[in-house]
Amino acid sequence: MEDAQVTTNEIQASIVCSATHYDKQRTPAGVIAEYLGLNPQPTFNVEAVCASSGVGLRIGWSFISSGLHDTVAVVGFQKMTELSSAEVQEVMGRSGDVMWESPFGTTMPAYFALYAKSHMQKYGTTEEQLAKVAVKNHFYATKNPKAMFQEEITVEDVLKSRMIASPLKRYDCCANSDGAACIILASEDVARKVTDTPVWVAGLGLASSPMALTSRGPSYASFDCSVNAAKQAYGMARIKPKDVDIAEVHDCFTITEIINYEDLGFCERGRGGKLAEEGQTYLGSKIPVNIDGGLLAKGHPVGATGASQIRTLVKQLRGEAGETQVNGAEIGLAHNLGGIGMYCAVTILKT
Amino acid sequence: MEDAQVTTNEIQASIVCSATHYDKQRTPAGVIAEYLGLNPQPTFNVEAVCASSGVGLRIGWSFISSGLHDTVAVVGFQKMTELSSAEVQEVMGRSGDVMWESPFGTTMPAYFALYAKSHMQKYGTTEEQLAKVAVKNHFYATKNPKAMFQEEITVEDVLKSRMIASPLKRYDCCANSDGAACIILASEDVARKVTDTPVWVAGLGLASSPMALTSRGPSYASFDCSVNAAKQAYGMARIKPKDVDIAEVHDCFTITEIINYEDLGFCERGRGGKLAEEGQTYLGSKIPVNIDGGLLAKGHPVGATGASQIRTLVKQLRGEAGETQVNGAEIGLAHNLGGIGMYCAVTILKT
Amino acid sequence: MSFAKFGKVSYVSETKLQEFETKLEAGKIMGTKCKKCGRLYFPPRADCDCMKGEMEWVELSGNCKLMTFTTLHFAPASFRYEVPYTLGVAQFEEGPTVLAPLSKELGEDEIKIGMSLKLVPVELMGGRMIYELKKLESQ
Amino acid sequence: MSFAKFGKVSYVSETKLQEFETKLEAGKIMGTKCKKCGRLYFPPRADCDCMKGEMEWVELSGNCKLMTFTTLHFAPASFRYEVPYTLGVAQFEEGPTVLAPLSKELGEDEIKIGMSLKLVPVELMGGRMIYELKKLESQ
Ligand SMILES: [Zn+2]
Ligand SMILES: [Zn+2]
Repeated sequence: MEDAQVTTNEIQASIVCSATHYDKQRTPAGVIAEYLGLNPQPTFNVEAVCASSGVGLRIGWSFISSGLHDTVAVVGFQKMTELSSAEVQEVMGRSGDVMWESPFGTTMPAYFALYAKSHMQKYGTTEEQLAKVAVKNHFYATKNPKAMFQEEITVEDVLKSRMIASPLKRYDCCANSDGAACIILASEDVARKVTDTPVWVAGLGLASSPMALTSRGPSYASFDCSVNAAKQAYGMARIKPKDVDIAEVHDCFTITEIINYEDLGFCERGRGGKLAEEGQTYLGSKIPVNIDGGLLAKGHPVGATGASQIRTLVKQLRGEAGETQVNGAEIGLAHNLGGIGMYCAVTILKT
Repeated sequence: MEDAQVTTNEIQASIVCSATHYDKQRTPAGVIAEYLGLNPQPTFNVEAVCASSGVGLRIGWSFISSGLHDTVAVVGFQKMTELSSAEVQEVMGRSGDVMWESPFGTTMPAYFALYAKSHMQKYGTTEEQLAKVAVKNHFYATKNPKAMFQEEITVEDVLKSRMIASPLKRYDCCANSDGAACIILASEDVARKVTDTPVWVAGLGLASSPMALTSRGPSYASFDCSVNAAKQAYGMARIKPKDVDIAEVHDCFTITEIINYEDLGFCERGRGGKLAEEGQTYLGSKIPVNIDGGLLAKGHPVGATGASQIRTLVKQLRGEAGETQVNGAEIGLAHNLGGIGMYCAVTILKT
Repeated sequence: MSFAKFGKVSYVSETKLQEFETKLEAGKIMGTKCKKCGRLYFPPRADCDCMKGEMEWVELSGNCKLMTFTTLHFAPASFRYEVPYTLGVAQFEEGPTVLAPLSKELGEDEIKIGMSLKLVPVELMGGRMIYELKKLESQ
Repeated sequence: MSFAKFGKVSYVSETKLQEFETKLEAGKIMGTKCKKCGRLYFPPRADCDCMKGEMEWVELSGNCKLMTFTTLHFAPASFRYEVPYTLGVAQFEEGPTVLAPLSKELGEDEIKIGMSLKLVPVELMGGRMIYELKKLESQ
């Protein structure tokens, strides 16, 4: 909020976003709004697992567009260490449909591994191509002082790391972490008043897919909710995938980033592995993706991730990204996938 | 939805409201939207404890007003029986600030009992006056086939019931229950197309109070968030408290209904007990309140309660309330308080 | 009614589909079918998407094809002594799909996307009931 | 840093206010004060609402007046063997307020809103530390 040059009494509402089953504090908006001095203004909690703050941004935008409020804070956070590790294990075991899937011992990596196997079978995507995504994101994490991992890794490091859920290995998976990020949204009038470098929300998309994997087939090589959310956001912003200067995509696993390339239209269907292999998502190439380290290497504080993506884009669109600055970046896209792929929020920002 | 004459593919977004810490299923929007056939449309979870669906309605309204959607379903539900009773006990023990309050064994009834003692001291409110609220709401529950309790009770029954947290006894407290309720919101155009008896959202208010009781003094005889939310809703609807024909107020405890009378302006400050004593909130008197049984006797399925209040008002404003119909009801008010009084949503509906 | 035995662990306290478990114990894999629109559901559902139909129980052949799979080397707390184990998604010849464990008799290198499998009821120690995907030959 | 001893039960795994517990063991009730705007906090906070100040620890007298109270006859699982017990909110002479248990030495009929009390550290069996509101005379 210091960065945004607004004081707490100018914030007309706050939206607190987290994956609530990890919070020891029930209904965290209560304590967070109090601690931040955001009473008596409206506050409440929003949850869409990993896409919580992406959804929060949509709600905040509609509060402003509908005229209810002029300034809204979207506060994303996660504090995974509140629960004991036995409790976390138990919660993690209920990440899918608890009636028909969790009773067989599903895990988050397993769900995405099912997509990985399917994508590899269908398009010939390789474990080396997956590894390349982790290598890129760890490389950029070394340039982001806020990232959790600060060491470069090699394709070999990835391939040799411990198997988690075949074909996904340790370095194919992001690490849950503690963290928080806040977005201040304002109406055009207020935004122009408080800053000389406003960044505008140009497109919004939100879509869902069935939670049960069995309701999603016939193939597991794409996330329908990503495709639908992207379509909405591109339409609203009146741009095409090729107009995007920098993207933050939800790389909870390496396979997810590769599928995202395709779902977002950064490459043809089935060419995501190739795009990674060719290094086309590095700074200076076709489309820079997750050059802040992504979830894989920056860390994944579940409820904060969507807001953190927006922070990276805002820095880029303001030309404040230092060493990783995309020259002349004018359009940024954030892709925030929730849970095992049942929610997706896509946000397009413009200078 | 049958009542609303819309099909699932006409619902452009769903908002799933519950107090998530009672759900075994993490992120219930995923499975609920799937079961209701509401994919691939946007869906997510909203939580403000007991005020969850009141907040959901505000979000739905702003989605429509901002032009994002034309039709939104607000689905409130709670299934308290998913957790074992040991788990429920544990969750209940964390209803306040977990750092400074829960470690001393606070409970929901205790928080409201602290308000009751304060109100009694300050205004001379009596246990008999509290009891009258329970008597009224149980009376009306016998006229609502969907209510959990179906027997009339007397003031003596209330006074003789087991002490829970002094001065609140068993019948001063609502019962948590399983339940669900759904509100279909639509833009003016769509609403006129699908029904001849639309009910309009005329006023919305949402406000918060600090979660820590220690940040709320100096007296505990009023809920600031209720006062603020009511002020917003009355202002937006351009009406005064005396214009309200029927009200649904959050009677999680008898004392809460009495304080609500004052916070909503149905009587002067400190006269809430008297209003109950004089029976001024029965059908046919000054202002009929909770004549569907209220939380006290209809039951309190936490996340569904706000939506259930709206259902009662819609029936009334359409003249479909049968035996409990308020003659010529044109303006209805729903007051939905969250948690230990840190969130309040007030909604004003008009014919 | 609730599932008393279904799943290695069960999280759901109440269900309208208790009969599924009874039939599973009797060796049958049951889905439900809408009497109005004819849609067949597996996992079974008590209500149809069309919101119009009553449902009836229908036995499935269990014959299916593997759509995707993964072998887990890390597991939730209650499954920690079972790693590695393999989960897969398979499509029944009748149309619906199932997420289920693959029988341990299948070696990881034998498993191929597209292979034919059969979903069969399995009783675990302690009387709990699950289903598993097995090799066709092993029937 | 975390509270290892504070509260009959503690739920919070990490805190910037660990010193509160240490001082409580040494018999002191500490609040925090903003060095910039001077606002005094109890319960103590690590950051001031003004978002400008560094905080310092300040000892409170413990003298306070009872604002409201209730006696619980039903309790969360971890407190079930302690019922009935009384909780109250009291205001310190220095301004802030506290929610705390009332000492069991106070009979329920002695308790009156407005009465003077003193908040004092109490060591429980097993070494856990809490504070309690006691009669002034009993000091
Ligand atoms: Zn049907
Ligand atoms: Zn200060």
